[in-house]
Amino acid sequence: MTEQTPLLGGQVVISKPALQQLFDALRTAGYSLIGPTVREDAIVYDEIAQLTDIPIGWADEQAPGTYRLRRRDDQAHFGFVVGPHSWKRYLSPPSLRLFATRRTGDGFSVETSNDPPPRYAFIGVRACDLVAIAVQDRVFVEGPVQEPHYKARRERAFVLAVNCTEPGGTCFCASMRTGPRCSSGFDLALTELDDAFLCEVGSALGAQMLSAVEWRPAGAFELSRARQAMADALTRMGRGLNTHNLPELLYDNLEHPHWANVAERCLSCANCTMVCPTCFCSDVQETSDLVGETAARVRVWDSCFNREFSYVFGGHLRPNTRARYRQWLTHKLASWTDQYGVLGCVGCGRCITWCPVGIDLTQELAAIRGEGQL
Amino acid sequence: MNSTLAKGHWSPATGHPMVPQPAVITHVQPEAHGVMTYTLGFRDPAVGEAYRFHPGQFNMLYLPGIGEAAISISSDPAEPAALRHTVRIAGNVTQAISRMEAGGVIGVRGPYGNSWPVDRAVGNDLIIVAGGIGLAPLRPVIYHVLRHRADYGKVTILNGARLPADLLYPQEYDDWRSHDIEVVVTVDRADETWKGRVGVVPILFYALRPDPKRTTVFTCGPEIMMHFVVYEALARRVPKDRIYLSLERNMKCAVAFCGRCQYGPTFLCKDGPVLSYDRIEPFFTVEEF
Amino acid sequence: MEPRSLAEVLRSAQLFWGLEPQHLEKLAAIASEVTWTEGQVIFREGEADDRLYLVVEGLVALEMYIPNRGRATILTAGPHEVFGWSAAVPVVGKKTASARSLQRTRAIAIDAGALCAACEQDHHLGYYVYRTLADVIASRLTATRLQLLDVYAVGKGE
Amino acid sequence: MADAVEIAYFVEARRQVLPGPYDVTLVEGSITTEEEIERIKEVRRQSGLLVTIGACATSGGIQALRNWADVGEFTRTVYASPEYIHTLDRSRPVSDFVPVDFELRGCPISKQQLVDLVTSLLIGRKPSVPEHAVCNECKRHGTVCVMVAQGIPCLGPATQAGCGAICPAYNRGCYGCFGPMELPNPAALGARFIAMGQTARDVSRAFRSFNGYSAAFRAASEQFEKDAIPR
Repeated sequence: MTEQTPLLGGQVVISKPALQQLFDALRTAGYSLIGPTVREDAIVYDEIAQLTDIPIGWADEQAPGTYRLRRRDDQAHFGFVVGPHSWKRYLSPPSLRLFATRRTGDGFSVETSNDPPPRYAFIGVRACDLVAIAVQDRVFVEGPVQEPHYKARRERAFVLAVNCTEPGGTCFCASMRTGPRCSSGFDLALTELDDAFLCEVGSALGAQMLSAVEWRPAGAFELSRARQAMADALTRMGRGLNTHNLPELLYDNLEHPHWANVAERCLSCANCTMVCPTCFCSDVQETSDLVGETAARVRVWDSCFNREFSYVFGGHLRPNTRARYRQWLTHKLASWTDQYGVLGCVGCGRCITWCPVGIDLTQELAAIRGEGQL
Repeated sequence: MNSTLAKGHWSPATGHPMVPQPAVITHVQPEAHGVMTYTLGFRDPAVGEAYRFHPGQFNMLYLPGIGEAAISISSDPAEPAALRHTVRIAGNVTQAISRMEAGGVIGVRGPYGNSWPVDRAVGNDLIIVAGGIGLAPLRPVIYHVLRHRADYGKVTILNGARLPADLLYPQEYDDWRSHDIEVVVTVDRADETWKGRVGVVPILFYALRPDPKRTTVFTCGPEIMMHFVVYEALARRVPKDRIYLSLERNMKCAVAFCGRCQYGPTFLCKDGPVLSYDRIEPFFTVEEF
Repeated sequence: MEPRSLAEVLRSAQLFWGLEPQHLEKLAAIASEVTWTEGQVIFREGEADDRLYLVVEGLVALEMYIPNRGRATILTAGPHEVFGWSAAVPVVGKKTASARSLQRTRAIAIDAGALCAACEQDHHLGYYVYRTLADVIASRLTATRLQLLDVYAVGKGE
Repeated sequence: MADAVEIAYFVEARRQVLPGPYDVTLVEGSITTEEEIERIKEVRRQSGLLVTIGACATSGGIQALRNWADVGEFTRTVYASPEYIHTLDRSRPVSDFVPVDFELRGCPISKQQLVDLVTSLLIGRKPSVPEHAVCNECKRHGTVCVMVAQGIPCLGPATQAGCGAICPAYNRGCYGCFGPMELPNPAALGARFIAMGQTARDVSRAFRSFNGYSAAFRAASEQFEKDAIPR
């Protein structure tokens, strides 16, 4: 163990096996570790215990509508990008009971949960996803009303970020200016080098956790190698998205014929919205026992691609895929900026990879812009 | 964005953003076929004490086992203790509410949304245009005007309904008229006993010669009706930022988390339901938006 | 009410307020004032079309009689509104609806034949009058469409 | 549930039969004979609410496969005395003959949906039966998409949710047991299957299973069948 605590903003080097010491320290501090692991032919986020649970020596190959795992010829610990899951699964779960009611003699009583919220340590958060979390922060905690469940999870979370040195085939964070380098929003951020990690300290909590880990100050050599790796990554993005005047472009093209073109291919299946790390829309459903003695309200993930989402008295506002895809893309890339001051897209590429028919928003947008295929 | 709108009145009086407070129905007033007004009193006196609302705001009404619905407040903002909602049977929740009687308990959370900018309209002539149940969220404005009549110039209420029996609050029109308010009423379909006007609400504008420099229009009703109210107002040169509409979309959360009530850049539960026409013009006639 | 010339009354009616004085005088010359008590039949469907009316005060119902169903009010015309316009658009040549006063009503009646002749003679006046009538007819059409939509009908439910 | 609901007619579970009319009737099975047409009309007359449950009742079922074949040939092949077999040439859903108030899809139906339906009817709320794609359920569960990650053809993106998305959780593509979702696009999904290496005939057969006779799947299966014939 080292004597001193690394400085906030400082860079240190830790050996690859020493990452286990950080995992142990986090577990000792009461965190559940959530990180990448191989399951169902993909790299998902799940509860992990050991360093060996993460996909060491695995890579993912991504293209519109396809995702394949392959073995790497090295033992890279984070030699892959983002998979079908995002951290919203843990911060804003797919299904959450908001409260329950019980019938009483004079009406009903309301019961809210007193369980302490989970304390998560997120392992391997990429730059795009750090921005995505910041985007959801604007939705759930930085608005006039705070969402208590999200807020509690978020405040208690520890974030171990990882800089992307090998962007994937559907990545376009560089054009969204959200990556590949992690700039803020983490406690610790790793850059994977051949034989060690360069670790940047992003918070006092991060520094404190490092005190249980063997580290040494970073030398000029490691810093320059990490810089070079990031610079290389920038040039290897799978695709790009032209963000110039996006809101105006979309607001001016609400009747563009290309929306009908997308609608011929789009399945309206909601996959893009479910894998998107910023999409936050939800439904609230009522459940009860057979006679209504007890009831509960449950919030579940929902999507603007589902008809019920646009229900108004007497009908549905967006009866077809043309209207739904337009709503989704216009929200992501135009009205989001009016609502939250930032774009709703972070360039993670999930919606491209996980669309069963491989619809690529960067290409659809280029078509709207009149630029044809990028 | 236009900043002249009344800001959303956040921090709902009922506390937790998603959890309702039980309230007791103290009175049920049948209004028209399938429409009733419920007077509610919070069971927790502290909640009742703290509860305030502005004209045009709404509450989420909850029935355990059934669900929740957004319902406008239709009573006098100066008397928050007599909280009234005029409910039209349109779905699950309103159907279940219609089966309730005095003494029944309903969950309430709110108030949510922004309000009709009655302060910005001080010194103006007011044209209040309502269709059907749309008069309910405008009635708090009328009560406000009755209490502050000297603050406003000429006040005209144009009110329409499908049938004479569907007209809301007819017993109050004489009181409104006694405060120097012109109340013009029309119906779409009349029987032989009806001696009043027949025709849709926007045609009531034909007789109006508003002074564009000092006129504010508030309208609430079926969306297609509001389209033509806007066109009539614009034809009379009422400025776009002085034509206010109350829009309706489905709401599940009322606190801008569920995403359902988006109308372009706005969340109707937070930035609305009252929006000035200049803010929504680009989207107003886009189909399936 | 203080007595006003027909031209003044015509001018104060929204319909002709932009008209030049000499044209207003021409209209006044072929116009006359009429009043009806409550419930009076003004004209019946199928009658020859000879006058159109501008309501000054009161309310007039335009009705159609549907065999087996009885009388139905299609629309009402109040102050500043025109009815009986079909007289100036002499395709049908007969009134297409019946008109009945719902209250004591005062109106200005304009002789349709004379109006057509005046417009023939003075195309400037003719353009103004027919543009105004086109406005009236267009508004009626829009209002009728909205009425057809039955905008207050309750939908299918939640 | 037993206290709140009186079962009046369910010969498999209870021998006693109570006379109609009934508040709610749940109907299983498709309509395949003349007698059944008359019977379902009588059931409709006796029932306040008529709910069809299962793929057979809602879309004609797997036996609707015969709708694309010669029934006479089947009966001659299968039965020793085909002259005693009286059957319609097509198997059709109940809604082709009488108005249906509500449908519970699936082969089999979801127990949870059935309980929710009965609860909703008792309490007076709208049953919370989703009409969106199975993909919503996979994603909520965290199931990795078998189509994207493994190249397995899956009808999930065109199929109505409600089953719990069981098959993809076991590395199988969805078979479409719950029938078409509210706004299916089987043409685009089938085109993707072909791009993944399937033949048009495979795609036609994929849509032609438990709900093959539902309008959307039927049109798709017939179109891909046509595409399979070399021109």
